[in-house]
Amino acid sequence: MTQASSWTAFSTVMRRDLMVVMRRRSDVLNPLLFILMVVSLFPLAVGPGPDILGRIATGVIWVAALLSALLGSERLFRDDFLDGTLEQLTLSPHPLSLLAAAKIVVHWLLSGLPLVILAPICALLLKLPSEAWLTLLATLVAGTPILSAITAIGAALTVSLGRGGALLSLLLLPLFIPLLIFASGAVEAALVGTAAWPQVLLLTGLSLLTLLLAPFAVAAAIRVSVN
Amino acid sequence: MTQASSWTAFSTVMRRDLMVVMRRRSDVLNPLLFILMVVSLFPLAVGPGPDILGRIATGVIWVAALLSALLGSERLFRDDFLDGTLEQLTLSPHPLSLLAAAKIVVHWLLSGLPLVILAPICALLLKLPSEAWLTLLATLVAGTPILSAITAIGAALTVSLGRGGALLSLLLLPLFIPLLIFASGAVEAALVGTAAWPQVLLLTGLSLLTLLLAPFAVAAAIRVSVN
Amino acid sequence: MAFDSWQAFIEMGGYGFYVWLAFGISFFAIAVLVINGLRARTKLQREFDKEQRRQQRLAQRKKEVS
Amino acid sequence: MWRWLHPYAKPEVVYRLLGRWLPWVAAAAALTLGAGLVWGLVFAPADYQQGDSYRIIFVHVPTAMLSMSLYVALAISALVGRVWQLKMADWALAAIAPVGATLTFISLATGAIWGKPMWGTWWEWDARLTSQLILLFLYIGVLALYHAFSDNRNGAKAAGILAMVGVINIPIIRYSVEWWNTLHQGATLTVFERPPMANSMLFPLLISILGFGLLAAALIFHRMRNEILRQELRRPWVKNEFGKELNEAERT
Amino acid sequence: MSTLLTVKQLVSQRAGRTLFADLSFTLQHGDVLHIEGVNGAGKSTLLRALVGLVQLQGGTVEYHHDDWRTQLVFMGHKAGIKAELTALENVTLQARLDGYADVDPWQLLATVGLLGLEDLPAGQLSAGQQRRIALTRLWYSAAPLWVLDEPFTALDSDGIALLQQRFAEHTAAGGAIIMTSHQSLTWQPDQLQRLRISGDDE
Amino acid sequence: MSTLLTVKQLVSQRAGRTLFADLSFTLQHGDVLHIEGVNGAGKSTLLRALVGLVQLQGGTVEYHHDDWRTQLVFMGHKAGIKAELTALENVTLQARLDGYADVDPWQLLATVGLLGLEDLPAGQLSAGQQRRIALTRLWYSAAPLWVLDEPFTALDSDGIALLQQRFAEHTAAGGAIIMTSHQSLTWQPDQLQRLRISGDDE
Ligand code: HEM
Ligand SMILES: Nc1ncnc2c1ncn2[C@@H]1O[C@H](COP(=O)(O)OP(=O)(O)OP(=O)(O)O)[C@@H](O)[C@H]1O
Ligand SMILES: Nc1ncnc2c1ncn2[C@@H]1O[C@H](COP(=O)(O)OP(=O)(O)OP(=O)(O)O)[C@@H](O)[C@H]1O
Ligand SMILES: [Mg+2]
Ligand SMILES: [Mg+2]
Repeated sequence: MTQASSWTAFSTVMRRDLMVVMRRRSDVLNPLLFILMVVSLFPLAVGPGPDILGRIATGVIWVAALLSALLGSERLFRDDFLDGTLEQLTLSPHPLSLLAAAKIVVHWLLSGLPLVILAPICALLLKLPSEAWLTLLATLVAGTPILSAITAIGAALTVSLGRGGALLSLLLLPLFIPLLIFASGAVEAALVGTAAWPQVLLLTGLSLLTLLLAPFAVAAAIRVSVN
Repeated sequence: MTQASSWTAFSTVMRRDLMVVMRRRSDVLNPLLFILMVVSLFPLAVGPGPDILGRIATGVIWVAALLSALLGSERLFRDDFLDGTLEQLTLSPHPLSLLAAAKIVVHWLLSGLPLVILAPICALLLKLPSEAWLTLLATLVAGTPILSAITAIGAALTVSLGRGGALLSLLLLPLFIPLLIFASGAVEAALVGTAAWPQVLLLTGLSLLTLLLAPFAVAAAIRVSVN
Repeated sequence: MAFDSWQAFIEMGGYGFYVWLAFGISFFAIAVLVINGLRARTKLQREFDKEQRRQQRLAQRKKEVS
Repeated sequence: MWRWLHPYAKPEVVYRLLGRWLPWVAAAAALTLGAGLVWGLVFAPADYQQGDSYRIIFVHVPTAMLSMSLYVALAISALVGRVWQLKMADWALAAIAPVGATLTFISLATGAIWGKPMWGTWWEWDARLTSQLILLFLYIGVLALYHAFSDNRNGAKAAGILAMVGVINIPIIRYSVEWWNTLHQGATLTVFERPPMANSMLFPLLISILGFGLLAAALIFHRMRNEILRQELRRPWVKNEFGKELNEAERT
Repeated sequence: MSTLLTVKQLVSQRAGRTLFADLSFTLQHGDVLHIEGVNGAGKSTLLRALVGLVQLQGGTVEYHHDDWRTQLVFMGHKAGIKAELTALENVTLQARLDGYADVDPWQLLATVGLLGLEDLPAGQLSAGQQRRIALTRLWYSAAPLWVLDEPFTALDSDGIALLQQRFAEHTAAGGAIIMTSHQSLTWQPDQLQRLRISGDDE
Repeated sequence: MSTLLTVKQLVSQRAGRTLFADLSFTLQHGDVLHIEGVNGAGKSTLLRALVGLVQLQGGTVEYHHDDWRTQLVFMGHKAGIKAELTALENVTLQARLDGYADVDPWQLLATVGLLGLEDLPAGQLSAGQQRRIALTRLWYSAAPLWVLDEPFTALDSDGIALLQQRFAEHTAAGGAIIMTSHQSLTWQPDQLQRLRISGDDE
């Protein structure tokens, strides 16, 4: 198998997963609409004062990110495990970590990307002051891949019955918290006018690191689950 | 089949589902952690001013309730569908709506009850003024069963599709909104000192009504999905 | 006739942008709906053709087999 | 009742009947809608308070009114479909949903645009606006669910259940939103109460309402025909229907 | 013997193809109805339609008993057991759902040869062992009609023999069986009917 | 003929029971190894261990080829196809994942008798038809070693004959097969080995 065909395998895994979720072209809209709905829940819940909305906007958008990451996670490997696709992936001649990376990308495309795309609209709906928009977007771009990577590890660990795996994934969830702190800190900084780039940079670094390591962790977790 | 054995069937479905979930411990703890994360995110995002926090507290807690209901929804029927248990339920001599009711109860135990238990902690974290605590608890007790009932309808409708959570949330969130508004309204009323009981009563009424009707809708939806 | 001139009609007493935007969006949305319906029909036609061809393939294969 | 409906529930009969009505309804729609809108845009006098901006009313109100009634129609056809197992109700469901969703969208968009000059904001979490937004979401949910099934019969059943659940919720949504909004803030931004409208404005409005109604009917008929074809695509009678066109298309 | 089930003029069209049309039969107590046909002929569809899981395009299925669901055991391609639960738990819960609260799960597990494995999660058992868990139902159920879709799947030859022996007991006691199987029966029932669905001709 | 695979002294213990111990064999090109044993004997465990899906308690599995994953087709109890995708999509994507980008999926579907059903979601096909989708892999793959767990499951007799014919072609071309099956083969391979795992004696 040449390098090129490994790339084919990567894109094939991606295509297959996307096709399952999006049988029809209109299915592309589902994740987008979902984000819009989650975001519009908050104004309905807390009442429409613009001062309040603007201040909680970052929190709301990040909760939406968290939720959409978690909602997609269970399906990430469970169906593959049950129908036997997962063991076929393990046996593929291509490196499993590469295929795991494809899974992470799919997860991000379905949960992170819609949020990045809709961030401006969400910011508008939530009346986030415009000086913070760019920073918000930057934190989302940098941060959502981390969400996808960590959820993928957790999902791979819990996919079979292994109780150890289930508990391990519980340990992973709290890893989101520093992410949330950095991200909201950055937007806060932009709002009060101080420099937000240190946090954004930090997030980007974290993101790269996670994306580099996560595929191997996911691959290892899959092998354990298939056993 | 006598009445008594229908009751046995109800409790058996409940026991089985709970046992399955308990084997995968993370399924139990994930929703709890999620709620805590959502709730602790907002103080981080808006900064520690008690005035704002207190005002958004109800909204945040209720949104957390909605979202945790969504998080547990996929699991509700998907595995049963894939392993053939769902069709066996359909063929059971007991009324399917009764078994559907058991499913609703399980969902509530796993997503509504944790919230009710955690409500005081959440209220504390979000600095909700103490005069509203009781009302908050009352709305949660009355309202979360509605969440579970409606979620079950949506989950049963989408179980055969394998499309993931976005579609499901799309169907469910609009139906949740009145609940959200009534509940946060009640707490608001308690906060400003007016009587909250009319809303709480209304919620209770709605809850009873939903619990009465939802099992039939769920049963109809299951029959469509199994076809 | 509520307007003196073509110009006044376009301007709508200063509200031209809003009025025409509203009518424009409405028209556009309905046009999308109509076109979508018409295209659905052509798509059905294509699907029908495809089905016919599928039947032909099947018939041919059955001939080959027997 | 059932017996009487029965012959009309035959797909080809319904298909041909709709085909016969469609041109007339479409023509009537074009006529009334054109008349109503031209009257409203060109001939009706300007409002003494709102100036010419009020002319949006000729789109906004008809679509807003229709959006609700179409949802109810949707739910009724869902109910009929479930209780009497009529295929026709399923087709109606599939045809009404997109039309209703579009009209809802139009009423939202025109309302938002109207709100900018009148209230100074595109969007406000006002009772009516919010409940209209939720209505749009409900429509989208029904549509998404219907299309998610590869078997249209199951799709119609599933979407029907959702539509029925939704229609029970509509009054609740309406009520909750109304009540929530008045609690949080004064009634500063309510959609203005029905003023004693001059006939010169009322008539074109009524004609537009009729026009939009006819338009919706025409669109629904057309879509129902498509729906019937989609589900009967492999039946012999469709072969007659389509085969002819196919041959013509091949000749040209 | 009295009639259990009358089926008249069933029609099934799936995705535009006619699987069967005008299919009728009656089932007496003691009958074994073996439904045959190639892959995709429509055997599973027919069985699922008989128990009401699928709606067909035409025809009637008439049970000669008011509460027909209690008269029925259906087992499809999917075993319907929970991978997370142990064999013991699966059997116990399944029996309770079927309305038999007082079965002895140990006895059942012994019968199907799973003794000693009762504490493993079913998902960790072998394919045949998982099927055996589901099959325990045939040992406790008092329902006269069994509708079984490929009951021999994943079973070894001992398992198949065991199952056929149970079939013989069941029919001897007046029960009836409707089944599909691509493997031919090694047992000769007294009242065997064969029904061939020829899904090929469209 | 040269050796494909050497297996030495495999030991498997599961949940405290010894499934097999000291199990050794070698596989030559052209060989068919039929592994037999009752339900739960450990056949699937052995096959999964051979392809590296399961780690055993002892022994070595040695492939006489560096890049052994490319030399291998494994098919387990689960078909490994996606119920949501059509037969055509399943075949195409499966071939690409296996590293065969230029197969003709139509041809493959015709071979296994699924022509005309290529546009239906696989989940709506019959059990045997779903297996057939997965089996297309045996028609395009160039891998010499096939490891097949119950390949005849859910197939009708035509399907079984078709598959055995393909087996014959494969071994004639120097390929080797390790398989389990509770149904006996109707085809007599030239180089047939039988390996009986007696899971019974603990
Ligand atoms: C996004 C913004 C808006 C939405 C979603 C909206 C929605 C609605 C709805 C649902 C109705 C009810 C129709 C019925 O009861 O049958 C309505 C009626 C109406 N709206 Fe709006 N509206 C919006 C903005 C506006 C604005 C800005 C105005 C004018 C200042 C306006 C003027 C009216 C009038 C005059 C009626 C008819 C009143 C009646 O017959 O009850 N709307 N609108
Ligand atoms: N939900 C469905 N929608 C559309 N077509 C379906 C559906 N279920 C089954 N079919 C079609 O009906 C046909 C018969 O399927 P069925 O499962 O009854 O076959 P079978 O005789 O049981 O075959 P097997 O021996 O493989 O189990 C298949 O061709 C299949 O494509
Ligand atoms: N993950 C596991 N954990 C513990 N025990 C297992 C696991 N997987 C299999 N076993 C045990 O190993 C034994 C052999 O299982 P295996 O699936 O290999 O049997 P098999 O010979 O393939 O049987 P069948 O003919 O039913 O397919 C079974 O008794 C099972 O309980
Ligand atoms: Mg079958
Ligand atoms: Mg096995």
